[in-house]
Amino acid sequence: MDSSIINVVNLTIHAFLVGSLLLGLHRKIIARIQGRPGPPIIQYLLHTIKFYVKEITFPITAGNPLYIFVALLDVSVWLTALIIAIDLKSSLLIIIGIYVLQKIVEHGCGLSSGSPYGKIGGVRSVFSAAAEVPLFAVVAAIYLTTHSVLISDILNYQSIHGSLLFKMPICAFAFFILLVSKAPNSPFGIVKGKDIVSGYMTEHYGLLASIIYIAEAIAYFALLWIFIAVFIGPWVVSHPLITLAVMVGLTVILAFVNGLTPLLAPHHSVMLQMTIAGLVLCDVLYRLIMGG
Amino acid sequence: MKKLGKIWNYLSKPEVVPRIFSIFIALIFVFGLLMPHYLNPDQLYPKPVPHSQTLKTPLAPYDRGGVPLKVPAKLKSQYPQYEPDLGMITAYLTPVANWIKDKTYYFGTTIVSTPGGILDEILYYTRGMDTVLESSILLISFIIFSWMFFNKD
Amino acid sequence: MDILEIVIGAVALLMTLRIFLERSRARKLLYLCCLSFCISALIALYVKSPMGGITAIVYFITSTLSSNAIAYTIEQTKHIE
Amino acid sequence: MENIIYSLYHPTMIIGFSVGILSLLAIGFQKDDLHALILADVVECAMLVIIAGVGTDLAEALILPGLVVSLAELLAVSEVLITRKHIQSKNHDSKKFKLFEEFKLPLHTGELKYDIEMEVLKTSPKFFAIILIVYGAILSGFTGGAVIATGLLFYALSQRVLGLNISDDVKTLWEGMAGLSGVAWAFWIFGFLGFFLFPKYWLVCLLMSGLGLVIKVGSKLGLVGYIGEVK
Amino acid sequence: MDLVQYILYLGYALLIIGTLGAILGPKVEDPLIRFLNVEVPSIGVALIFLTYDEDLALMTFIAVNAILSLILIRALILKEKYESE
Amino acid sequence: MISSIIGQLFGIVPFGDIVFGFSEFSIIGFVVALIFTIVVYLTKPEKQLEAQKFRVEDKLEVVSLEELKIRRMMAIVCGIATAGAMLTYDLFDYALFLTLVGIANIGIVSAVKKDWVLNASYQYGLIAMIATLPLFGSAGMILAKTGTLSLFELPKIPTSLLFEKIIFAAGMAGETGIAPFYASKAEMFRAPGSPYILMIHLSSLLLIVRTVEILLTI
Amino acid sequence: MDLFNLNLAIVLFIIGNFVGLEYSYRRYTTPYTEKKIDKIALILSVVGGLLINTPLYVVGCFLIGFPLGMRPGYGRIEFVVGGIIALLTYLLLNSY
Amino acid sequence: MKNLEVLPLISGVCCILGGLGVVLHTNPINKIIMLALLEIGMIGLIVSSYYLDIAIISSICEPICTIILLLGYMKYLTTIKKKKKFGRDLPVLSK
Repeated sequence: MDSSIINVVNLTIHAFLVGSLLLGLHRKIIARIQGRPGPPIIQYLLHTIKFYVKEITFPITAGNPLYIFVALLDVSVWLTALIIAIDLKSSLLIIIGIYVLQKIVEHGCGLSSGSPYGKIGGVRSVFSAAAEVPLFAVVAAIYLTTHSVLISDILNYQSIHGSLLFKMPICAFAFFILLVSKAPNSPFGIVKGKDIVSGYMTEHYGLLASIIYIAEAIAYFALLWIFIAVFIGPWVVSHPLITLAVMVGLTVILAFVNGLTPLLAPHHSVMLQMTIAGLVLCDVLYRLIMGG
Repeated sequence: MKKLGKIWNYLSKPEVVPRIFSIFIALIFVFGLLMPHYLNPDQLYPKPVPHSQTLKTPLAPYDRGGVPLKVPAKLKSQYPQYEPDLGMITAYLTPVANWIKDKTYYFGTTIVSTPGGILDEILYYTRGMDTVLESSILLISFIIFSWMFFNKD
Repeated sequence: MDILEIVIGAVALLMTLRIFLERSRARKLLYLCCLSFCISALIALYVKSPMGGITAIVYFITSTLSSNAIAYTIEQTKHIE
Repeated sequence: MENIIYSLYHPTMIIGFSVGILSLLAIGFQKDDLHALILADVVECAMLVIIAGVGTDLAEALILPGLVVSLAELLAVSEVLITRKHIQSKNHDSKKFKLFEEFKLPLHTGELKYDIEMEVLKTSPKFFAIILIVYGAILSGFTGGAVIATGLLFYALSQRVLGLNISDDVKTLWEGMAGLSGVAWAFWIFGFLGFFLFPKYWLVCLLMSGLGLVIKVGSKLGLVGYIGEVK
Repeated sequence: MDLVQYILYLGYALLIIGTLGAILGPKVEDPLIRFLNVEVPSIGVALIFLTYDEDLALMTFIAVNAILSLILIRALILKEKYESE
Repeated sequence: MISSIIGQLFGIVPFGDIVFGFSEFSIIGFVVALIFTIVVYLTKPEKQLEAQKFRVEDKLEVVSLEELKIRRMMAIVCGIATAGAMLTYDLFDYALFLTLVGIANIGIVSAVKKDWVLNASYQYGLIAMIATLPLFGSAGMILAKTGTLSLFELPKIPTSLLFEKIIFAAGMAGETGIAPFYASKAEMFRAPGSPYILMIHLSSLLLIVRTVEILLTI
Repeated sequence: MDLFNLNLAIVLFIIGNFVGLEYSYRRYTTPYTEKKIDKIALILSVVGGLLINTPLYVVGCFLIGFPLGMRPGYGRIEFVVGGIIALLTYLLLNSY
Repeated sequence: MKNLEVLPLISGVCCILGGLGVVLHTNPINKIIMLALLEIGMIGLIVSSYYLDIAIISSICEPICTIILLLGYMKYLTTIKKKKKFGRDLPVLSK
């Protein structure tokens, strides 16, 4: 894929639309699991548009300009991720860095508003960052197997040796947990649990909210793409239609996982994720010792 | 499962964390006891045999050769290509140091510690960034200390 | 190794043992003083140079100071304990 | 002659590790905050031993930052502990302490037997402080800074314990030196950069950085003792 | 056994004795006593510096050690003081 | 070898033996840290509306001016240190950057005069003190084993550094507070003054990523 | 099929959804229905299912989006029929 | 032990006995005396390596350290005593 500007714009629009639709589908499936008809699958898109035309309000307690900056940062962060991952097929480490920035955005969003709910959401995002970032030990395992962390090299490796999903199931599982925690209504979604209204973005309204929504749609797309590219293989990402189909499938699985599990308590969520990260670390150690 | 949850909750108290952390580190360090440790003979900035320079040179134990301001001392540094004046600082002695050097054999450390000498070479020239950081760490901690002291109430 | 050093060394050794074994605090201090005299003599003898003398003098002065401080504290805290 | 450090590296590591393990385990089974802080000091010792075992000049250059870091962290963390205890204590007496006045003994309340001051504190501090400051100035670098700071702190401590005010001359001198500290910091940075920007004038840079660091470290650490006197 | 190894083994001995003393010694529940025990390993570290000819580090360590003990003692006294209030 | 992890290396700035490098990865980290530092400098802290015990009305908690000044300064130091840590290609220098960040983090929260915040800050400081042992210790051991500290030279030396790497990672885990050692740090985040606290989070997360990169490289 | 065309199809699909939503809200007032099939939606869905495998797939996407986007409780059976037809057509076209 | 002189020998004995003494004694003043013994040993060892400047510095720092410890001990003792006195008073009041 050549990286002309038109292509990048195209990709961005694609990511936004597909991400929104998948999130809508996710919501619909969870509703069906719970026995409700559920909103139409364009509901997420409608939300975004609705917020986009509403006026912005600033809480009197907010700390500006951080309050605005985080929302803008969110979207720029995931756009960068999209370009680096899909267009340039660059390093996975940079992707981790970007994921980390997303956590900071959540935190800043929550704390800068001065609202108690937002604050709790922000603090919980710190908890979850402590747990989710170690899951990236996956990258170490991948590096030990493929001797590179560039996505293009990983794709090449897979086209020769076959998909990584079967070679490193534990790592794939850990990355899948990462996807689960990023999807809405997830058992690890302590950041946006319903007990704290809508978590870190409680106080963000109007245009800012819509920007965050856009960013989340792109984020969902990008993470799914990375999972598919890294673990399933190059033949899936070679054609956008197949990618789309696999993404729909993954969304269905994620929706079932999220619809059927309860929300964990904050510390339990952290420690459960840490346990999985510990498993991955054991896997990494095993590979290190076996590999020399 | 309930027990596991209790353990997880216990781990999340701030008072417990340093203790858990130190036990964790201790457990890792146990492997260090079992491992063979060896020193690579190919080191940067090597030292002569300990106590071998005593009473032989006034700069003991920091005599690394070189003539002050003329011939640089021979050092093995990481990137000699980035350091045009490597060894000159080691060979430099201040007038005070020169004066002491002529008098006695026993004040090597003092002589070397006045500007010039191997440690100044490393601390200011080849690894100067370390010293910037260490002094800023000291500065920061001092600021914290004095602020908290003044604003106790 | 000349006879002077051996004699002073024997005294120093004796003092060290007595410091370690003595129960009374005041006597301990006494022996400590004695030991530091011995050590400063040994320093002067060991380093055969005027610098050794200077070091011995400095050491002598400072050890006296610390003994003084310890003596003061012993006297002050005697009745509290 | 075969260098002895190669054969001694393994035992040194073993000792360093065992000291580390023992002290870490002790922290692990320790419930009290202050005890943990004191034991953390032993942990720093283990760190120094492990670095020192390398036995090259580079290792020595790494020990100095290690020492500074342990000192700095202890300084900050102990003050955090003290402030926390102060907040926890029930009656906040609004009277502000000067630093080291907590060492002042209650000589007239009858808890101590005699109401006389320690004799040594009257005679020695000035002498010690002068020697240490002059010697530290000769040494320069971080070592000199630490030596100067020891002298200054001891002087401040003795004055405070005796309940004396530090004389105006010293204070004025000190104020000037504290002001100089910032300049010294700038000197040090310029000296450091000068090595790479103007390699021709390395001698000037060397003197600049050495003297800058000694003034900076000495005044900063020594300033601890004079806090409250100098604005 | 020459002087180097002699000093080194003394340093080892002091480190081990001091560490054990700081952890298990008699009456270490008192913070002052524990703190005094901690001085022993630091002297051991000084001896190890002496062995490896790291003299500037040794000098710095001796100077810094005095400051360290000042800081720790201060923390100890003030903690006791605020707790008694 | 090295370019398969950090991407392309654009250039280096040598300060003697310590070399600062600009790769794809480090430039992104550096720029992000700087941008955040600027934003933090510009932002005024938020006010918090807190419910009170046994009272009806809420209390507006405001960060006072002098507290704001010291905390802002600490946050800026923290940001600059993080930015520097992204660039450095020397192991010991990196460890020192980590400690600087750690101590600046203590400074950011220690200005808050609340018991539980100070408690968390104290525990974190204790962890930071303990963590200097594995950090500097592993740096020293790597120096002993390979004879170099430069991250450009280390990958060329075919020695197994597994144990040292594990110790280094453990030290980093303590200094930056990842799970399961996150609790004392997370408690600090409840203090008011969001922009400064944000800096703590940013620095620790960026440093984690950088550490992963370093550990994969050497 | 490149990304741009796919994007076009998705945009039309979304517009179809939107039109369907608008249409169903204007047409029906009750929130939920059982065993009642909207004829227009059914026809559009079947046409869309057929068209989606032809070069006019863009229009197909639009049409098949119509029943899917209808308000909650409507248009399920229509969409399923359209989808099955689309799948069958696809299999038929690709079977030889 | 062939080529050891008297000074390092005595210093070594001082170090070992001082270290053991610091650990084994329970009274702080005894401990401080033993610490002085230990530091004497250290200074002796430094001198026997012929680093006289360090010996001078450490012999200057030794009384400083000792005085700090002593002052701290006295203050600590008085604080503890005061606390104990109050502690003894309280039950009397509550009767």
